[in-house]
Amino acid sequence: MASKIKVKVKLKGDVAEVKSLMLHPMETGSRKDPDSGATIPVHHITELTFLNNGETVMAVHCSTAVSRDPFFSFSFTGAKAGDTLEVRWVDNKGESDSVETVLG
Amino acid sequence: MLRPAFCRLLLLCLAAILSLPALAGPEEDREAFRAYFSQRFPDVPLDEYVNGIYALDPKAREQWLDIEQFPPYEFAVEQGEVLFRQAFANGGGYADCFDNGGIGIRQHYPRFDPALGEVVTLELALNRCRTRNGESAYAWDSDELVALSAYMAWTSRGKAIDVEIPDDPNALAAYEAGKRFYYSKRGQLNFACSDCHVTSAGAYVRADHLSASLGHPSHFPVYRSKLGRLISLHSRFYGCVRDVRARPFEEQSEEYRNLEYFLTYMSNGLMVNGPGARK
Amino acid sequence: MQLSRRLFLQGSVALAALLAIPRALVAAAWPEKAFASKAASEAMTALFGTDQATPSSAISLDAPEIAENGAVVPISVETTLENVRSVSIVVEKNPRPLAVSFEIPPGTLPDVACRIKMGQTSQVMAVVKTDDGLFSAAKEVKVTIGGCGG
Amino acid sequence: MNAAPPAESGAPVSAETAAGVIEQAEAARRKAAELRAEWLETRDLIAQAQKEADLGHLLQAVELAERARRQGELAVAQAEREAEAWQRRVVR
Repeated sequence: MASKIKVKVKLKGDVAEVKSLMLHPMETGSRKDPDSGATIPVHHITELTFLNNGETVMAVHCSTAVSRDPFFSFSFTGAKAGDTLEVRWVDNKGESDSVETVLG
Repeated sequence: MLRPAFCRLLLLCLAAILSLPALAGPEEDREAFRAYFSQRFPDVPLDEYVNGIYALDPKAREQWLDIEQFPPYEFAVEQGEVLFRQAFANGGGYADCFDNGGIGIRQHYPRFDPALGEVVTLELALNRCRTRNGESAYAWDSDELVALSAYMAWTSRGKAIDVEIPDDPNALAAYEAGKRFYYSKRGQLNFACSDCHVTSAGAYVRADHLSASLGHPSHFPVYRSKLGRLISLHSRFYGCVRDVRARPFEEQSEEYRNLEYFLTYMSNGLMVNGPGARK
Repeated sequence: MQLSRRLFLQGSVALAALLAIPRALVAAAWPEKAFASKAASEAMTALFGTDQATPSSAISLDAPEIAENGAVVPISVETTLENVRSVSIVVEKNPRPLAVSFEIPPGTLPDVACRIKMGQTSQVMAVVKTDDGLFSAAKEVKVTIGGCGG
Repeated sequence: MNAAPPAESGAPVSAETAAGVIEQAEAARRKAAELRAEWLETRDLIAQAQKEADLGHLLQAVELAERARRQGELAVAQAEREAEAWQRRVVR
């Protein structure tokens, strides 16, 4: 698997409806491993950013209360076909992922 | 005057009694199964049963539809496609092991294999394809096997489930064994599958809303939000048997394969819509 | 070992921060204190400087009455309020009430959705920050414990 | 079933008695398993009983093994009943 982020964008005039889903365990730090009984350390996306042609159109700050394999949707204006939308996140361990998609 | 009429009636009754066991073949079972749910839930179209509890519970359905607008199983379908296309070390591939190159064929599984005299599920066929080609078999609950199954279901979406019971006494015996399993009470809680998913379909077990068995196998494998991953139909069987406090059978055991055979036959004519998303 | 690891982490975080700085807007840093708060009012104060938000019918908060699964509760917030800066979701009874916060730059519509975890039945509040102040809408979401499916 | 007697209360249970009850429990469990009708925790109860017996906690061992034996017997009875009873549930 390349990126673990998926994005779907619907253009309606100059409004882009963005839906994004990403694979991430979003561990709360209070869950125990069912086999070993050991506490699973906290591991969650902290910041998620959507940039259209390099400009931030959405920044999301997340706690561990965001569900596993997070989903977000929002809309922004001023979009047009051919724009490049980038999604990227960083988590509390400093890991990151990103993906780019061209609006069409 | 009365006498011949009475005799005729008696004969008719006798004929009816004698023909009853003969009548209850798989096709009659299936029709009765569909008719039962049609009567229980007259407002639910038969096609809707492939959506499980969401066919019966409008509030849960809304939340499910929200997840379905961007379902987490899409990653597994993608992974499954990549795995499906990867050639084995010997140059062979999954496509060589299935009809139509493995695309759009989910609806024919499980199949009865007359040569082997047993029910072959899609997962079993996938693993046998691997071992025949010199690859090691995947664990039944491995992400890889479930992803392959998810991809193959995905390519079969919208096809009508079409499980066959060939003219072979062993095939009928496998079907009957699955049927018997389905209707037998087991475990410390003394429940049969049918107690929850026929008799009590639509009712609550604590906070869980019970789904109808019609359509049950259509949407597997299923992404469980609770687990954050996809599970196979047999893993669900395992969970149900454990939940009635019986010692569960292993995935792909003869018991579960026969159960899948019966259960899927009951859903013949409904659409494949796997993979699915459940809580 | 410990020290060098920490230095490395600091370095990588700084680098990530540098790379992540958007051109049009310097997004607020991850509000650690607000996320660590154990009470809703504390989290609000940490995030906004006040825990007072005016209830507003211009905010529509969509959440299920009964969550099918407390681990995946779909929430969406939309508002006709103008000049919205952020939309935050606060779950009163969660151990850490502040769940998520959306920073809304000019040009982005105040219409967001996500899925969150809830430990128990609770009021869920959407807090909308605009140039004119703080506004809110709330709804109770029931969380039940399942038998076999849950 | 009555509450378990306190462990090591000094009641006269011999190691042989405990071993015998565990054996009976295991036989009942095996019979249920052959009928494909074993209950979820029967074998855990037997394992626990064995563990207690090994520690010399014979009363506890007997109590656990009795529960396991009862489960095994009930599972067998269930399977025998279901040999016919399942047909009454078939949707017709």
